[in-house]
Amino acid sequence: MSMLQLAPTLDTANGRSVGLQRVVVALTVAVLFAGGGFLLHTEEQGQVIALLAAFVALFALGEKLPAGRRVAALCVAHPGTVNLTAAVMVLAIAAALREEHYTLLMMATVALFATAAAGLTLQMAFAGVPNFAGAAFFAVGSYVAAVLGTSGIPHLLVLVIAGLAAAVLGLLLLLPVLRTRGHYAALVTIAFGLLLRSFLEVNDVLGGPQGMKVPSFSLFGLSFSRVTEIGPYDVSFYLPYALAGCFLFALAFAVVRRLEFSFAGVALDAVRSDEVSASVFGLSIARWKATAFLMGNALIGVAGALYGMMNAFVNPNSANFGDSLIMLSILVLGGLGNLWGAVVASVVILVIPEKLQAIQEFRLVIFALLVIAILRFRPSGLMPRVTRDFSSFAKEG
Amino acid sequence: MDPGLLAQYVFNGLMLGTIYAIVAVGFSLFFGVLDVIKFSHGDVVTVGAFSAFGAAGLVAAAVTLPGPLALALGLLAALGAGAASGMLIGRVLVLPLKNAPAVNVLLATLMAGTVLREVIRLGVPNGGNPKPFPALLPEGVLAAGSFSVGIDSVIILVAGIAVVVATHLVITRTRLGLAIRAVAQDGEVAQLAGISFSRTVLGTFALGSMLAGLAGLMLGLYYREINFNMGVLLGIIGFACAVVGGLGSLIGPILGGFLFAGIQTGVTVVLPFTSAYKDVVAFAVIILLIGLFPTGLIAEKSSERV
Amino acid sequence: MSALLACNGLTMRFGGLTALDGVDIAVGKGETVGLVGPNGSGKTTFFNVLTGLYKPSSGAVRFAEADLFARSPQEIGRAGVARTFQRSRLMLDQTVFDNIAVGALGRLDLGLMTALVRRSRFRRQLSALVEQATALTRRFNPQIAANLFRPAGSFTMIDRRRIEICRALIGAPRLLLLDEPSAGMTHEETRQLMDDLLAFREEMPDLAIVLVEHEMDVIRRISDRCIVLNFGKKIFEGPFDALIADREVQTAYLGGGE
Amino acid sequence: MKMKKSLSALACAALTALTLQPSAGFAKDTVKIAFIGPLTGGNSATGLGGRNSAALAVDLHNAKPDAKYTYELVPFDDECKPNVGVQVATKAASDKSIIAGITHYCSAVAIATVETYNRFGLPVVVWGAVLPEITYGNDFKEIHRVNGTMINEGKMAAEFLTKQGFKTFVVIHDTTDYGKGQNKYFAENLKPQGGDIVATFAVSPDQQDFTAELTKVKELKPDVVFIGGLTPLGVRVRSQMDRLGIPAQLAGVSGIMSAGFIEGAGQAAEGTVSFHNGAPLTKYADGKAFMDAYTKAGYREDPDAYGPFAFSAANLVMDAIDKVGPDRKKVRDVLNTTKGYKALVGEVNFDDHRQNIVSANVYVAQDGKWVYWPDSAYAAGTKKLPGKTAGN
Repeated sequence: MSMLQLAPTLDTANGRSVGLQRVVVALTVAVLFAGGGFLLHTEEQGQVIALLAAFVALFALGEKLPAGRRVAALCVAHPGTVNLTAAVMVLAIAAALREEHYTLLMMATVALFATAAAGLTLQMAFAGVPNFAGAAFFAVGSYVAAVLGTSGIPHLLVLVIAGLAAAVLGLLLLLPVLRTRGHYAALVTIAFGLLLRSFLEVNDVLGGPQGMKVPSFSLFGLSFSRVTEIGPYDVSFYLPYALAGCFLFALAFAVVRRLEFSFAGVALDAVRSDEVSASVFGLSIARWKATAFLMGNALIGVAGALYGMMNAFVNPNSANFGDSLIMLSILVLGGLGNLWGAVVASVVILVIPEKLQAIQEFRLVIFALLVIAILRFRPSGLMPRVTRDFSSFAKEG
Repeated sequence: MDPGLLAQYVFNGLMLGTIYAIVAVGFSLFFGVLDVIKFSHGDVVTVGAFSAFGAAGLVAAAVTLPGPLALALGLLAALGAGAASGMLIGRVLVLPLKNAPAVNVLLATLMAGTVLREVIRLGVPNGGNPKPFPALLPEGVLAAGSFSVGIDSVIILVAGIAVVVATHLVITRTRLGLAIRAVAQDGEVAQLAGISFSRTVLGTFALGSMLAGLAGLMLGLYYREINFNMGVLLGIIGFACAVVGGLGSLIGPILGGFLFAGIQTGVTVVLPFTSAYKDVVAFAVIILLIGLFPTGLIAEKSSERV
Repeated sequence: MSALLACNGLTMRFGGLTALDGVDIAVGKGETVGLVGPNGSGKTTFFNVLTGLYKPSSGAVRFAEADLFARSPQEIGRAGVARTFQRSRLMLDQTVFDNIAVGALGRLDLGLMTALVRRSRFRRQLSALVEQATALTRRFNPQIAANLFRPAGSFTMIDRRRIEICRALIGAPRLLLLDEPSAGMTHEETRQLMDDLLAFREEMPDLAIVLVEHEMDVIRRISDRCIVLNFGKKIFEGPFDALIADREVQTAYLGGGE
Repeated sequence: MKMKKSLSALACAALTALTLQPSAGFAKDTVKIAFIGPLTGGNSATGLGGRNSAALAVDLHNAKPDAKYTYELVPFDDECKPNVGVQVATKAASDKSIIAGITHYCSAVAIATVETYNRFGLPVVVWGAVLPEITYGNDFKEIHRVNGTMINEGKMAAEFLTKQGFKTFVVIHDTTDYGKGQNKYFAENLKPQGGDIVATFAVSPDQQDFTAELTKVKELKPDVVFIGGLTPLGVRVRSQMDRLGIPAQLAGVSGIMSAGFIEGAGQAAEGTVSFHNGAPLTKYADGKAFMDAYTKAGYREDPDAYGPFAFSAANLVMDAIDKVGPDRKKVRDVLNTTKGYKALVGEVNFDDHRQNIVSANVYVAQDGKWVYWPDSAYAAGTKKLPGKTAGN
């Protein structure tokens, strides 16, 4: 909150200091991404722990110190600089780690789960429609990729169809989801996830429990899994996946961002926070919940399709409740409605347990305690959603 | 169909339904007082089962106990451990988070469940493997034609139904019950009337979790096998029963429990060779029912003021 | 001239309870009607029926020549009926502007294409709305207008009430329903708010207002005509002075235990 | 302001990290081998038993005075989830310091990861997964397997059970590929032997209550209930059969042949028959030594049914590396041609699909232990299988 109250004072800054502000923002983002890239890559337990400590310290500084709060407020005030720096840093990290298969695989995984989290953001953070079956819709995307991937349909189109398929399947749930609220709607999605998984496993049409092989993603005839070099450089075949994943996330980010900063976004917030007053002011609750639910599932489906193509297989276990909870944890830990938070939380949830292989069978319990600690002491997530502020848009227009 | 077998199916369904109902009632109680879903509830069942197992097993290893004494010991352990873990989770996680979004509480308690589960798996020797639960009830079989049922099963079923009735009495006849109902109706007003909010909430958590611990003991006695994972699916099913029946009510979850058990048993009877689809059918029915009765079969009172 | 709003025999039953019992209420263009009555007499229920939140059991509702009986809240809202709530229903963590914008959403372009692709169109609408919101809030309190992009939760109770009224007014309604605007405020604050409303009233002579209020002082100052409900029935209709003198009203209040 | 602080924090971090790195300079080169299996979740008992056994093999090997290299076992948790499996497989395989792997118990994970190992050229020896396609479904030179497949088990089960005079069967299998596969190979082999499957129930692996299915079984009165699933399923079915008074013989695949089954089912386990493609520890020349060393090492978990295979796989891999040095390609070629290798689990001979040729053995639960059938009181005739006393 405090960072927002600083924002108006920043607006009065003159042109030259705006340039300086941008530099500060760019450097901050660059350092954060560099640290993140290093965290993805390093396997030394000491370095992992030191990096984590550094991140915690950095976050604490950003909140406790006035200077830190100022920098944080600057980042909020210059989203364009943040996004541009982030894009450059992602490319730089990808270039630097171009041969590191595992790091790139994790990078792509983080990007795709964050994309799915963007879908959940539309549903849960904006419209307030709970979705406890994220992994199920994700798996639907993968299955569509498996079925259509070899059919000769261009793979870009397959991604789109996967999104549509997930949305259409979501239609089945629309009526009960719209008629209910809160925990009742949550159960509808939980039941759907369990049902879908059980069905895929029992029924052999889509490969039964063994699942299906998914062909590698290919773009304009270039199969990603055959990429071994770009120009003079040897690269991992996961490099194009990592880039495609990040690109997909960027698209999802743009969609969610633009939606948030539009009257449709205001409508969604109104519907979520108070159905009664929203309907008195002429908003159709059903329309907005349905829009968010279907769009969200479509995003999750697209991300799932690319994930399936990267992993080269899909099976019913991909749709399990535990994975849906992982997606949900990403959303809540990151901060409902903040997509950068979702990226940070994806790293925390997907990468850190992998980095902690040294603690082996104790991983799960330590991980669970970590999540509990975050929920308990930071109930609004690592990076809470920043209050939407239309003032800058209004001025430009 | 052979009436004996039919009776057998009905008995199986009743047994399953009673266990579901006991778990579901806990969900409903918590929701009633605090509007939260405590998803670690299924794992509290496991805690109860393992505590009874541990208490009965450890003592039996030291001295030979007569059956009833070992049972009483197991019962105490299950109730105590259930209540303790429930109150701990309530105190440390749920109460401090009561103003956070519902999904946070859900996630936090799910993780608490994971912790309980993992602690059992790692803490109990060879905890990853299923454990045999000692037979603490009198053995013997009652048979009539092709219907046969263990005396212990009958005892468990009767005890289970008695527990459900007792819970109803606690809620309607005791001071704790009065406090629970008052807080469920309106926490602020209850506080004005001199009812301690947090004590009532913790009391509810203790009561609901004792039920879960008891369910754990019953599961152990009935199936004679317990494992660290047994609470996961049970938790989801209990939640489903509570929601379908109507969160916050007492009769609703019981109804939901028997309904769910009925569907599962029914599918196996009617379509024995596609019984793998029984979960698909059961969850499809759940979705359908929620679509038809958006606030549960026994609708909770809408208290929204405009 | 026919009335802007005409309710005839409006009845609302909840199970065995009759909350509104054959109520006839008519409101003309530009008229301000005070709706009074003891607690539970059906005032808020009347608002809820009128705005479509409750489906009335029987009767007729005509608004601006259209039949609004048992229509959805959305339809009624779009027809030009706006309201405030007894308990504040603002989005406290959102900015004042966003809250006020909710009141205008009915006439704005909410299409996804506009949101995602045609951003310049969105920007134009946004700028226009910011101007309107600034102008509107300035009439009530310049401080609100100056801090249009701060969270609504950071304002005082009276300013929140003003924001709520602005949210109801931004959609240019023809009928404004105010549900106990004085609730939770001091006498002084209530007086200020009434001054604001009266000043605003001058500029919008066609706007009809129905006001539910317990503070007789407020009713006296603002309303052209009073209606008294008791146990869901209309027991009085007339000017304020006559109301004070009416015996039935007095018994209702004494018996109702205000 | 913040920039400086964060940079210095990062510098600090880097420094700490550097100092934390283990100092190099051992007399012998250290060679890393990966162990991958389920260390958390429902199948962790077997996974941990496998990991302990592999770790024991490494420790014993390192303790040999003439050891060429110091081996380091790097354990990974695949959580029995295919996508996690691919992640850790990629991690292990793309780590060039890891020369070979001892991988997977869960078939679904093993089948999902074969391509990863092939692509990265990491030779692996599967220590527990029994799905035939893992070795027979591809021609990847990197994939080896010391344990047998479910084909052996199914065939042996069908032959043995029919030879014992059982005629009617009910199969209860879980809906994972493990259970479905076991069902398939058992059913395929049973027909030619003249056995008759009167009902097949596919159930969810985490299903707790089987009374509905078993009541149906009671109605059908089969001679044998055959389990295609893992220990938890076996324990539940066995205990609940008793509850409903079903006298049939229980037989199951290797998935139930664990200490957990005997412990879990308690008294009721007596007389249960299982088929496993290994011989009992005591039949192995070094079985007792293994068990002694395992006990001495003080692991918290039992080695379980597949521990000896993980132990053997680890030794096989280390001996191959000793022979040709830490070079993945060379190690792979040595492993490919393994013939007559003396391992804990007996002689290892790889066929053209690098599948160890093993024959399944029959076991019976007797007096709280899994007993090699030929040595059992049942084979000697002093005890009778429960299904026989009632059914036949």
